[in-house]
Parts: sequence; C-alpha cells; structure tokens
Amino acid sequence: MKSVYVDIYRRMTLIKQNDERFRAVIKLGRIISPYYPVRGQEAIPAAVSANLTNDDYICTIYRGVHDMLAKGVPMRALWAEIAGKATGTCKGKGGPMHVTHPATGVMVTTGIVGSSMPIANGLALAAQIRGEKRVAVAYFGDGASNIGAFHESLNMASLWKLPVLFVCQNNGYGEHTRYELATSAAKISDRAAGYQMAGVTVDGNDPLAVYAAAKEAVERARSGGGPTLIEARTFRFFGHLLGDADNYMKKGEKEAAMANDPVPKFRAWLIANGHATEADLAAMEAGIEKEIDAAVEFALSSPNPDVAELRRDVFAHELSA
Amino acid sequence: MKSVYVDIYRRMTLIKQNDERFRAVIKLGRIISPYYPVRGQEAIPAAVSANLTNDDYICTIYRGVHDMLAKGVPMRALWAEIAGKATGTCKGKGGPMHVTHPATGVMVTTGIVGSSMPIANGLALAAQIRGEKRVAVAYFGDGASNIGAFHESLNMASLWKLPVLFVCQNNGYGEHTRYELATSAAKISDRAAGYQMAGVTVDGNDPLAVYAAAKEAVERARSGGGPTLIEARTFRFFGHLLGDADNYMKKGEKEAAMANDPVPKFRAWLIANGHATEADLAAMEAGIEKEIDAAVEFALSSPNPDVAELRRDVFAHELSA
Amino acid sequence: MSTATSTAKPNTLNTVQAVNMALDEAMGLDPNVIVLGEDVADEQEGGIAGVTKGLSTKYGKSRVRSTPISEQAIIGAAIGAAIVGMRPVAEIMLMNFTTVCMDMIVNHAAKLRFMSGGQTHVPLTIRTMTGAGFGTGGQHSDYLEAWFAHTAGIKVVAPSCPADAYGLMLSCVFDDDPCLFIENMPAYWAPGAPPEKGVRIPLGKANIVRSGGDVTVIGYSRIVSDCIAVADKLAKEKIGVEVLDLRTVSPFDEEAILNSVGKTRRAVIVHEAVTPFGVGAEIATRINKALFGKLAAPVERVGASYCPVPFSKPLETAFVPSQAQIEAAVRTVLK
Amino acid sequence: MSTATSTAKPNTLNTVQAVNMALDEAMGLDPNVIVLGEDVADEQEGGIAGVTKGLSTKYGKSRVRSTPISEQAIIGAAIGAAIVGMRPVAEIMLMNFTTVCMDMIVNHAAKLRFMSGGQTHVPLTIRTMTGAGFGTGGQHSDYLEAWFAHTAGIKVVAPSCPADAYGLMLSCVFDDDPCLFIENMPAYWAPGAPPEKGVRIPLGKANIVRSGGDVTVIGYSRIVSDCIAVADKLAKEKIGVEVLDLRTVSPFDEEAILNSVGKTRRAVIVHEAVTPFGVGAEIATRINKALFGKLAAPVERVGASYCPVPFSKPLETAFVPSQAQIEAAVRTVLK
Ligand SMILES: Cc1ncc(C[n+]2csc(CCOP(=O)(O)OP(=O)(O)O)c2C)c(N)n1
Ligand SMILES: Cc1ncc(C[n+]2csc(CCOP(=O)(O)OP(=O)(O)O)c2C)c(N)n1
Ligand SMILES: [Mg+2]
Ligand SMILES: [Mg+2]
Repeated sequence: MKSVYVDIYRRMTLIKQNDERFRAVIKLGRIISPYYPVRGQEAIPAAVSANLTNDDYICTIYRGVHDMLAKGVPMRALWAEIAGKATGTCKGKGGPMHVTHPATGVMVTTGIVGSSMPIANGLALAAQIRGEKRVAVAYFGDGASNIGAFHESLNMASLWKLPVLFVCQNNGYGEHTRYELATSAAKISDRAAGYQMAGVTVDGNDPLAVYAAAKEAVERARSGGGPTLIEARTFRFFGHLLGDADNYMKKGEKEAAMANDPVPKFRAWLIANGHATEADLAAMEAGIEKEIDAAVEFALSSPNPDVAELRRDVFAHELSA
Repeated sequence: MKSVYVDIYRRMTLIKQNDERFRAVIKLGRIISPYYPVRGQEAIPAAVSANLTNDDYICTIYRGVHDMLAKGVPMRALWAEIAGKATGTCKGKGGPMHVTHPATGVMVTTGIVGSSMPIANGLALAAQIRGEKRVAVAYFGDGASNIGAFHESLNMASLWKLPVLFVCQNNGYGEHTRYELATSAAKISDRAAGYQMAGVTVDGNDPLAVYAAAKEAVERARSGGGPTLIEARTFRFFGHLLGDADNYMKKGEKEAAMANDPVPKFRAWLIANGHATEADLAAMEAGIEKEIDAAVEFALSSPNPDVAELRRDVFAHELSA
Repeated sequence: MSTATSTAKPNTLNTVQAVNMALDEAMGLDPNVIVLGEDVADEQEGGIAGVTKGLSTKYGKSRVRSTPISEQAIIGAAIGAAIVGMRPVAEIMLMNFTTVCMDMIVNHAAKLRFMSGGQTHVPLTIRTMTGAGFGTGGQHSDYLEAWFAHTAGIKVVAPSCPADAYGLMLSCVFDDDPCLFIENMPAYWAPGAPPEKGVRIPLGKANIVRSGGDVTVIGYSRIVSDCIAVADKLAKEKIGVEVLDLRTVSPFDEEAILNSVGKTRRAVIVHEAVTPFGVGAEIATRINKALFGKLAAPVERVGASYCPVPFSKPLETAFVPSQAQIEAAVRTVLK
Repeated sequence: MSTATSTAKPNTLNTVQAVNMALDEAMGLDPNVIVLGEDVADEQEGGIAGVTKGLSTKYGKSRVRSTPISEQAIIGAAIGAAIVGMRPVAEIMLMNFTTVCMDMIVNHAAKLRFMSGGQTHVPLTIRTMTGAGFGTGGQHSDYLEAWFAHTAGIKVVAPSCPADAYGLMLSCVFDDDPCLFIENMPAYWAPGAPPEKGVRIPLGKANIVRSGGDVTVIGYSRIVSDCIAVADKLAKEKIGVEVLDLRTVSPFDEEAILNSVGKTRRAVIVHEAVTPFGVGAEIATRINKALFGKLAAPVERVGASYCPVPFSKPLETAFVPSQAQIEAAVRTVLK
C-alpha cells in the first residue's frame, strides 16, 4: 500500500510544481496563454489516477493540467502545447484548453462547461461494446453540474451501466459565482439519486478519501456495475483565470483554504506514518523540478508550427492552399 | 367544493370530446394535420387548471390540446388553427404544435422536447420581478425529463424561487420508448431532491389527487415559496402520433389503461357522491358537443391565410414582397 | 430488416430501404459500426420511419441502441466512441433538433481532429431528416445545412434519390471525418432505381443528372427531382438544362460547377433552405468570381421564403420552392 | 458603475464603458429592462469584462441577475419575460456558447412572433462577445453570425467602435424583435470617440466611415478598424477607398451597399468569420446580381481561414484576416 500513497504524492507534487512554474513563466511573459490555475486541487486527479492505467480514458476541461499530469501526459509535450509550439501534444493547435494525448488516455480536453461528460460516456460505451475493461473518467466543476449536458450524461450512463466516473471537482465557485448562488443542491452528489446512480461526496483535499472513493467506483465500473458520481470538495488557490483579482471571494476564504494546503499536509502525513522519509520526498521533488526545467527549456526553444498547419487536420486530407 | 369538481369534469369532457372529434375529422381527411392524441391524459390539465386564472401562464408542447382546452382556449380559434385557417389563434401559421393564446394565458406551445420549461421560468420571472401573483405552469412528458433543458430549468427555478409548476405528464412512453429504457429514475419526482425542490408523484388519472397536488403547488408559488415538480402518472390511449400502430407497447397495456379511463370514472364518482346528477352531466356533454360542432364548422368554413402572411410577423415590420 | 434488403436486387427502392440497406451492409462489414438514436432499435420499431428496422435484431442491442431524448448525450456518446476507432451512426431524428446539440457537433465532432493536431479523429455519421410538406410547422422541417457548411471540419451530404442515399451513406460511414447526412422526410417513400450493391459514391463529387447546354441548375437533396422535372419540361421547348446534383454540400464540387456553368454561362441554384445566407450564396459567389465577365446573366437563386416554416398548407406550399419558381428562374437567366 | 458613466462627456470611451452606459441608460428609462447572465451582478464583479458593472448596485439584484452556467435556462428565462412585455438583455458570455442554446435562440426567440401569428413577440437582446487574438483557441473565439443571419426573425448587430456600440445597444434594447449583439473581445478596451448621449443608431442602416470613389470595402465589427487603416494608407496613394460599416449584419443595408458599389464598381467584403458560407457570400451575391455587368472586377472576400481557431500565436495571427490581406484584396479588385 505504501507505494500507492507515495505515488499519489508524486502526482500531487508534479501538479503543484508544474502549476507554480506555469504561473511564473506566464507572469514573466515567456509564454502567453490563458491559464486556469489548479493549485489546491491536486489531490483529486492524483488519487483518481492512481486507480487508472494508460488504457483508461479521461476527458477533462480548460482547468485540466492537474488531470493531465496526474494521468501521465509527458511534461515536455504539455509545456510545448501551452507554449503553442510545433512539438506540443497537439502541434500547438489546441492549446491549454484542448490538450489531447491518446497514449496516456487523455482523449479530450474541452473549453465548454459540461462537455467532458457526454464524450466520456462514448469512450466508456466503446469499451463496453468491445468487452474491454477500460474505464472513462469525466472531470468537471461544480458550476458544470448545472448545465444540461451533465443531466443527459448521467442519465444515459446509468441506463446503460457505462463504465464511467463522473468526478466533480467542487471548488466552490464557477468563475466568480459562489456555489450556493448557482447550484440548488446542498451536495452535488445528492443529484445521483435522481439517476439511480451511486453518488458520494468526499473531501477532495484528502487523497486517501478520494483514493478510496475512486477505487470503489473504478471497481464498480470495471465489473459492469455502472457509473459513479464523485463530488470532491476542494478550493482553487489562484482564482478562475490567472490574473483574476478574486474580489468576489468571501473574506479569508482563500487564506483558510491555503492554510489547509493538501500537498504539504499529505507530505507530512506520509513521513509521520513512515511511508516515506523526508529525504525520499525531497529527492522526488528535486527530480520533478529538474524535469520541469527541461520541459520549460524544451517548450521555449521549440519551433512554432508552420502556418500550413491551418490547412491540415481540418479533414483527413490536407486542404489546398 | 362541489363546483370545482364539476368544473374539473367539464374541462375533462371538453378535452375528451374534442380529442375524439379531432381524431375523427383528421381521419376523414377533412383536416390534414399531424395530431398527438391526448385521450387518457384529461385529468391532469383539467385539475391543474382548476387552480389557475386567465392571468396565470402555461407553456405546453405538441401534445397539448388538452392543456390548452383546460386553460380555456376558445374552441373555434383552436380548431381553426389546427385546420390552418386565417381565423385560427395564430392565423394558421403556428399549427397544432405552436398554438398561442395570450388572453387565456397559453403563452407558448413548443415542438421541442423540454423547451416548455426554460420559457415558463421566464414567465414566472416576469411575475416575480413585477410583484404580480401570477404563476406559470410548464407541461412536459416523461421523456422530456431526460433532456438538458429540464435540468437547467429546475435548478434555476429553485435558486430563484420562481412561481412555477413543472408538471410532468408521465404517460409511460416517449414516442416508442418505454419509460424504464429512457429514464434512470424510479420516479421522476425523485429528481426534485437534487434541486431542493418540492416534488410529488400522483395518480394522473385521479383528478382529486392532481387537484390537491396542484393546489398546494400553486399556493406555494403564489406565496413566494418557489417551484414544485409534479409527476402525474397517466397513459396515452392513442399512441404517440395519430396513425401510429403502437406495436412497441406491452401486450394488454393499452387495454388495461383504457378500461381505467379517467373520464367515465370521475363522472360516476361525481354522480355517486352527489356532486352532479346524470342529467346535469349529460346536458353539459351535449352542450360541449354542440360547441364542437360549431367549432368544426367554423374551422372548415374559414378562409385560408393569405400568402402575404409569409412576409408578416417575421419581424415587427412587414417584409417587402 | 426491410424486405427490400433481403431480395437480390429489387426493381425499385425507396430511401428508407436504401439507407437501411447501406447501414445493414456497413454493420456487416465492420464491427465498429454502431447505431444510436431515439427509437432506432426494433423494440421501438426501428426508428419512426423504419430506417433502422431489423438492425438491432440482426446485430444485437449492444450495437444498435435506442436512446433517451438526450441529443447532447447521443452525439457525445458517438463522438467518444468514434475517437477510439468506432464508426458510429447517430440519428438526430429531425435536423432542427441539432439546435439542442450544436456544441457536440460543432465544437467537438468537427473540431477535435484539428484541435488535437490530428491525434484523434471523429469518423461519425449523423443521420437526420427534414423537409417541409407534412405540416409539421416551424420547428420540425427547416433545412439548416448552411450552418454546418460554414463549420470547418464536418462534411454535409444530402442525397437526392434512394440509390444515392445508399452509396453516399456507405461512403459517410467509412469516411474518416464527421459527416452530416440529410434525409428528406417527405421524399422518404418515393421509389427510385436500385443502387449497385456495395458501390460507394464518392463524397465531394457532384453528379450530372441531366445534360444540357443552355443553363445549369444546381441543387441537392429532394428538390433535385423538381429540377429534373423542370429540365425535362423545358427539353420539349429545346431548352437544354443541365442539372447538377451536388450530393455533397460541403465541401462541394466546385470544379464540376465551374465546368458546367463555364459551358452554359447561366446558373440557377436551388435549395429548400431559406435563400438569405444560404448555401446558394456561396455557390453563386464562387461562380461569379471564377466566371467573372463570362456569364450571360446574373446567377439566380431559388430558396424558401425568409420566414420560419409555416403550418397552414397553402403557406407551406408557397414557402417551399416550387417547380414553377425553378422554371421562372431558368427563364430569367435565359432572357 | 464605470467611472465613464458618471462624468458628463468623457473625451474617449471604450466599448466596455459604452455598452455599460447604454445599459445603464436603458434600465433607467424602462423598468422592463432586466439583465441576466453569468457573473453579471456586482457581487460577481459585473461580468468577466465588467460590462455590467454597477447595474445591480444601482437597479437591484432582482433586475440584474447572475445566473448558473445554464445557457438554455438563461435564454429561456429571457424569452419568457420578453413575451410578457419585458425587455431582457441576456448575456451569453462567448458567442460560441450559443451552441448550447441554439434551440432557445433559433426556435423560440426568433420564431415565436411568426408562429404565434404576431400575438407574442420577443424584445430580447442577447449580448455576446467573441473574436480571436487572445489565444483562447478553438471553442472560444469564433464568429458565428452567419448562422443567425440565416435564421429568419432575429437581427444581428455588430458594432465596430464604442460610440456605435452605445447607440446600437440602445436601439436593440428598445427594438421589438430579438437582436443578437456581438461584441469583439480583443477590442473591448480600445478607446474611441464618445457617443451623443441618448442618441440611438438605427438598426439596418450602414455607416460610411470613409468616403472614396475607387473601391468599396464592406465590413462590420472590430475589423472595420482594419478596413479604415487600409483606406487611410491607400489614400496616400490617392486610392479612394470607401469603407462601409454595416453595423447591422442582418437584415443588412442593401441600398447603401449598392449605392456605394454602384459608384465604385469594385467591392471587397471583410469579416472575421471563416470565408466559406459566411456573411460575405450573401453580400457578394446581392452585389453581383444587382450590378451584373457593371462591376469592374469580381467581388473579393476576406475572411478567416477555413479551420477552427488555432491556439498557437503565429497560427492565430494567420487565421484572422489581416490589414495586409485587406489591402491585397483592394489591390486585386483595382487591377
Ligand atoms: C457552456 C459554457 N458556458 C460558459 C462558459 C464560461 N466559463 C468558463 S469556466 C466557467 C466556470 C465553470 O465553473 P466550474 O464548472 O465550477 O469549474 P471551475 O472553473 O471552477 O473548475 C464558465 C462559466 C463556458 N466555458 N462554457
Ligand atoms: C429535442 C427533441 N428531440 C426529439 C424530438 C422528437 N420527439 C417528439 S415527441 C417525442 C417523445 C416525447 O416524449 P415525452 O416527453 O414522454 O412526451 P409525450 O409525447 O409522451 O407526451 C420525441 C422524441 C423532439 N420533438 N425534440
Ligand atoms: Mg468550480
Ligand atoms: Mg411520454
């Protein structure tokens, strides 16, 4: 079991350190890109992904680098994509809101609130029809739980017992709008009952809680038991979009959340419980930092895509100039 | 109380007799129109409407003549509309799926599954902002409870405590698809909890049950208590669209429902309980039949709309020829 | 299974049967072909017009699924399956109902290949029917192909007859890009010549259905039959009307159009969608540009009135472009 | 309230301030004007760009409502309120998000007047922003106005500068038909001349922003400023470029177009939407028809590349029509 915990921590650290670097590099203007920070939400995809293999699929959203990194997207290609370079996962054509990396199962990243869910169903449907044991995870936010696609997707997944996890990262806000002003359910997981679906709310900052919920859900999905709605409560430390002033937040709310930062907390727990030593983790962190250095360097020194790319990938055949 | 029961019966009879005549006239080819029969579902709008005034609004759907008649749409204009005549509620331009009659509060009839709900919210919103006591009713089917608009509408109505009733006429089928194959909830009213909304399932063939549920909901709405989801279970006696073969139905299902016809049942109850005499009701029925005769005659003898109508009502100003 | 598909080669076939045949054949050829949509399985009568009849019985309910009334979920499920290599055929019962799933069609099916830099693609066919004439009014019979033609990354296909429906459907299913396949409902049961079994009609290629040297009439979908009727009528007056059936609306066969109009110097474009900002505008613009100074008359367009589809029969009839209007347009360019 | 609205007449004003001023004025004039949309109230910072800042504080949270992320519910609520006499201004944050509420816009807002035979109408304004240039990629910056222009019953308005945004917004709010009001996001903070307070700019009328006798350049929305820049540049070469800002895309001012092109005999149409099946096709077709045989050159179109909006900066830059492309098109028609 020890290795799983450490592995989750590794994924969390990967996310934390990358997010820090993304914000720094973008603030310095070395990369120009809209960026939706993920600091604070590390535990969720880290713990979910610890239950997944490369054969499993995820669909994520604009706020998704944590989900991608946790799933294993290589850092260099990710950084290059966000830098808009030809060496990016999508040759720079997708950008941060549309990263795709089939080799690690990152099948769709969408900028449309709610739209990760219907497509995750389709990935799960293919697995079901083919008799494969893969599962699909749809990540989305609390705000997304109020859009039509959520409803249609959960209903269909339940009817067809699709091997899918609907993982709601409830960070308390959709853009500038607080949860209670947008969402009529006390808990988003309360909505699962309306689909006769298993639903659970967990502390999204507690990797063990998320891991346990995801494990159960993945087992259910793989064994034909159908979908699960997991609401993981968390907080985004750096607002909606990098550069936002966050004036809409309750006083002290962000500070309180940051004081409860899941990453150092889990780190301390690992050491206190003998899962790893300070030295182990420090080495891991330093290793990741070096990888990030290399990824940034790779991204910044990579070439831009050729303008001819505008004519490619529109259809299977290249358009004439 | 007596008068309300008889009044509900009057509305049911209006519906039943009109539906019979619509089917007959259309089958004879005297009117050519797609027609979505409503026989079997009379009790629902009859009992709901007994709680409403002309100031209250409804939004209904393609299968909506029962809702319209119960709300008071004049028969002549309704028949003329379905006959596509210039004297119809909408000058023949809307047809059966798009009847509008503001004087009786029939504000929208839509052919798009689910779309009655978002607009009913808006009617209720206007009443709320203006401080009026009106309520809005959105009628829709069981199949419609699986489309995105349902979800978005219920969430918004609950958040804003809009004076609206979501009345689901659960007739067990959406086109040819049985309820259980399309709807993952055991009861549609189970979904209300996900919106912290009052929700109730009633026997839609029992006018008293529907009346009581609607009364409570209308009172809640008028007094600022917000929306209610009412699921009224019923059956459509003549399939989805007039002319359908209904081969998708379970054996004996239709026959059983017809044997349990709400209209004669309620009639017998009224007489047995002294709310009306056989003679009273027979006279009422004969009166309605005569009115229908007149409405049919009016519709068939009315002129067609002028082709210039294609240029009118596209915008406020008439288009040039 | 419709009886048509069980006989060797029928004498005539309607579009319902033709599409059914194509789907049957595609499902037999490739286990990745699946069918999704409201009422498509046999328990639900194989679609409201019976187009998918027999398929669930033959290929199983796992591959042929009746869905809830949830168009976003339908297209989403099809997209997800498509990007991992299946070839879904999803039905949006009526074309107008694309209005409740535009995001899935336009932002995902059409864009995923490009946004992913070619890593994923969406070999999805969306079947949909439309067309005024049955009194279904403002929300059930409009032609909206121009929206999709204006969207990069999705092909728009609109057969005019049963045999084309068959051959084009096969091509759509096995094409590696998303295709929107438009079936005209009022023409569903019109009989036509049977197709060559197994022969796919290439996408993006127009078909000359009548040859003539005086004027080119360009159309697609059901109304091509009206164009043919006009051509045949005018042939008796020795007016040579060349009728070009686009078959694929986007990307359309510009070469064939310019070849024909280059010869006739006169063009009429006909479609059932409303005229303003319709597909005809693009075709006319390309003709005008390529053949500038060479045309004998301005390009004429014949489309529906600029209004929602009206219910009342005389209005609906006046709304849909008529043979008389096509003929008048032909005579106008011949003046 | 933005500071701009509190001073008498500022020297310059940007579009954010101009639209804010117009909404403030409209809400002050008529209690039926309400505002709905994601984050529009002050508690949520008055919209992501601050366009509605101050309104909820001034007019109350009942009339200015931040909504859930539920575009169908937003437009539905606005339609319902509109048909009973309110004048809602509903925000769909980005134009692309119309893809999740097309049914409400197209089947209901646009069609209810017609389908009800004129009994109800929908005096609704839908504000929406779009435009490539900020690296928001494939789903956040496309221009989709052609879809709505192809839809009978809804007007499409696209101001090119702050003063026009002000005057056109007032007209939209008080117009009795639904209007889609397109704001260009990258140009939100570009300063412009202030408007005359209270003066509404009529819908359906174009504006000659540069006069010239040699060629007519027709545009709308932000890119008009590029058209002006090209005109000013070419003026130095004594090339007279008349720039016509449509202001209203549908129904557009055909008379003004034909007057201008009738004079110059040369036309270039410019928009940020992809060229094929775009608004330019309709304008070109009408010009070609009305001025058949009178044009000195084929009508040119300048639009975005036929692909989704790419993310990478050099691709995005190449995607959006440039001044160089506009200039090249002008020189082409002058050849
Ligand atoms: C359909 C749609 N509407 C609006 C938006 C604009 N938007 C982008 S993110 C966002 C907030 C989403 O909130 P939530 O689902 O809680 O996710 P979070 O950003 O908090 O992770 C909104 C409204 C969008 N992208 N798509
Ligand atoms: C968005 C949309 N999808 C599909 C249809 C086609 N359609 C018309 S009625 C119907 C069934 C609706 O079932 P239900 O909501 O139960 O209402 P009922 O007809 O039983 O009264 C369907 C699928 C439609 N009108 N709109
Ligand atoms: Mg959130
Ligand atoms: Mg039903």
